[in-house]
Amino acid sequence: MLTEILLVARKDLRVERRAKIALGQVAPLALLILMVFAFALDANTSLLERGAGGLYWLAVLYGGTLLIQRSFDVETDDGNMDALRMSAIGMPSLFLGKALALFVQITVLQLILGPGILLLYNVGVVDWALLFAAAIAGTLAFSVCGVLWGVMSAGLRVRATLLPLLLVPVLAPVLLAGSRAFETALGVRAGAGWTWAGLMFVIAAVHTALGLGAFGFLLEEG
Amino acid sequence: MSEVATVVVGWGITFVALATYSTWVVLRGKGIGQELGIGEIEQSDVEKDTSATTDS
Amino acid sequence: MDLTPLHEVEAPSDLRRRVHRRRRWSVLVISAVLIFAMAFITAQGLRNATLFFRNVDEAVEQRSELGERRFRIQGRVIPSSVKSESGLTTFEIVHNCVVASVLHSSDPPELFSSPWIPVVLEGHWIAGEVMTLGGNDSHYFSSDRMLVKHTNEYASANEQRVTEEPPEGFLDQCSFEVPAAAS
Amino acid sequence: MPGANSAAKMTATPVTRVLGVSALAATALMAVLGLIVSPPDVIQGEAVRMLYVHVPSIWIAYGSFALTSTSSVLFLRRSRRRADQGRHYDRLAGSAAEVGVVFTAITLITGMLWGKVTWGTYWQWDARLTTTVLLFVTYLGYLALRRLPAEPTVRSRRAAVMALISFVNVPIVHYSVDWWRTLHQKASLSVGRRPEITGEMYWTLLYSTLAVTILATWLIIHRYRVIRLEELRDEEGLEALIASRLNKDVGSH
Repeated sequence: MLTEILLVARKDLRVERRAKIALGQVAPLALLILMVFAFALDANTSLLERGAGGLYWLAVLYGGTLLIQRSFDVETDDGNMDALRMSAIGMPSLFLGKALALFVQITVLQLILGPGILLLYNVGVVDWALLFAAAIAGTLAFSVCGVLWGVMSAGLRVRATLLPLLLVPVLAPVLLAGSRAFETALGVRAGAGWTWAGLMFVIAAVHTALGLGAFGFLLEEG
Repeated sequence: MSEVATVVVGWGITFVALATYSTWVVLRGKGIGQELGIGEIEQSDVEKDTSATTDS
Repeated sequence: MDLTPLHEVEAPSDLRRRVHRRRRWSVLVISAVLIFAMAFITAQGLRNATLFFRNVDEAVEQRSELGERRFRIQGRVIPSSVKSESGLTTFEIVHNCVVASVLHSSDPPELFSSPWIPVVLEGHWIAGEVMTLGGNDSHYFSSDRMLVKHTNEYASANEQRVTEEPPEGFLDQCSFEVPAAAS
Repeated sequence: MPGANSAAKMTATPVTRVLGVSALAATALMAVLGLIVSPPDVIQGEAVRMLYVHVPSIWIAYGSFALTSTSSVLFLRRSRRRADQGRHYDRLAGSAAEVGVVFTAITLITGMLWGKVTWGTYWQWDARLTTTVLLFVTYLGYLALRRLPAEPTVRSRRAAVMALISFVNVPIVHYSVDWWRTLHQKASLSVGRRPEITGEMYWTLLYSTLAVTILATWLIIHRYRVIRLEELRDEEGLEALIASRLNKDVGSH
């Protein structure tokens, strides 16, 4: 099973490396969004500093949605879905493999966004451990939810609008938890940052379980 | 808004929303039924239900 | 369109059984993880992390930590303490026998006039000597936003009169006495 | 219930006509009881009458969403065995979800009005209000998914899975007032706790719930039939299209 997961993940990442969508387009776009936030808030640094955590996760949400879309467009083009179904790879492995690939991509996105908020928004980190734990938990939740809801809208004609509609309500708690945890880690809010990070792990766990159970139904078309 | 006005508005919205939705459902059923040529058979039933809901 | 009659392409029964067994297993895993997650959420309690408001006793305890920061405070209004003057309302709120003095600077909602009503106030602590029912205090709460928090107790106005008495048992453990309202 | 394969079953039947009339009568009586007969509250005054539409609405919404999930499970089980089976469960899931969304909207609107007179604000981001609005948006997404142009089996299956996942939020909404500190008061009635509500109000609340349940049942049945009609129309439209194509082909040769 582990080899299958790695196989799927490696396949996705190889496609990504060749197309260079994540690094070449999504990451610059997300950085641009960080800049636009600064304009919108009139570069009022105290406001930016307080909102940095939330703005960071909003940028991740935006970039992540594009990556999720992309991850399934690759599958549904040219009947790849049928090919995948026919390969002997089990549904759970497929689910986890795609989630792993997304995890890597969103991590790369965050490695660019993270320094972005530190430099552009002038914030300092007081708790590195919490920052990383929150980032990892949030990315896990993002990628698992993303795969589960991405497949829901895969191959449909209106997926560009449907995916955000389905995904945003599910990711709203992750966004909330991520923002609060980051605010604690960046020292602008005293609070239970670790609890929030824990909540994101729980969301990721619940969706992993749901995904393992439901992925088969979603891919077995008719 | 006073308490009484709020209650009136709240109940009003509720009843109007439910009546509109019921009417929409019944009329849509009637419309498609006619389109398919099966509405005529049971037309009277549908009409009775329409009047029953729009009042509520 | 697929024109094959569907009942002819059913999976062989042994294959189907295997699929079913795998499914039952995954359902078990799902429910186990779900239960675990729910238990985790309730036990660890996001209640500390998602404080919509702090009760008076907690807000007093965390005074140094809170400093001048804005937060929400919750307590029941002591009826005899309410005084209104040129748009400013002063009163005292109490929770768990801890009293705080409040200076409120906007129009209170209508239900504020009900005795012992629980309210949620938005604002911050300000240093200043005040005299409250619970004794002298070094801070008062400056608020500009008031929400009335009504409880899930409903009683008919025909049977029950509005009383000035505190809710049953609410002040039993307290060291101070509450004077009757001036009215 | 091998469902609706004969056209005569599609529209109103004697049973639903009786149900429709009783829904009408029941809601009329509910208005009389809730607006006139039941007493004003000692603290809230007349505003307490919002209770009788606000609380039953969300209970009906919970119930409808529960029905959606149950029939989604049944649909998934059925359609797994044979792809063309279990369509009626899918229709039931769809109609219940739509009715649930209508009642969630009513809950939100009446809640906001009620909040304005008692709390002094239309909206606060406390746990109960936030989770409820998320519930509303999630099921709107579910309805959007059901409406998409796609192969019916694929669409129904995805919708069924989504219904199952979305239901996780219902207990969170309900218990949010116990798990978190909220501006919203605790649940009006819950199992194992003495209702803190006086008799007349209590009975009016229970009666309103009954009345709204009858109305919702009637709505779900009719919506179910309309969905069936929509499917019939789509099938017929497809056949007509094929027929016209065939004719054209014959003509051109």
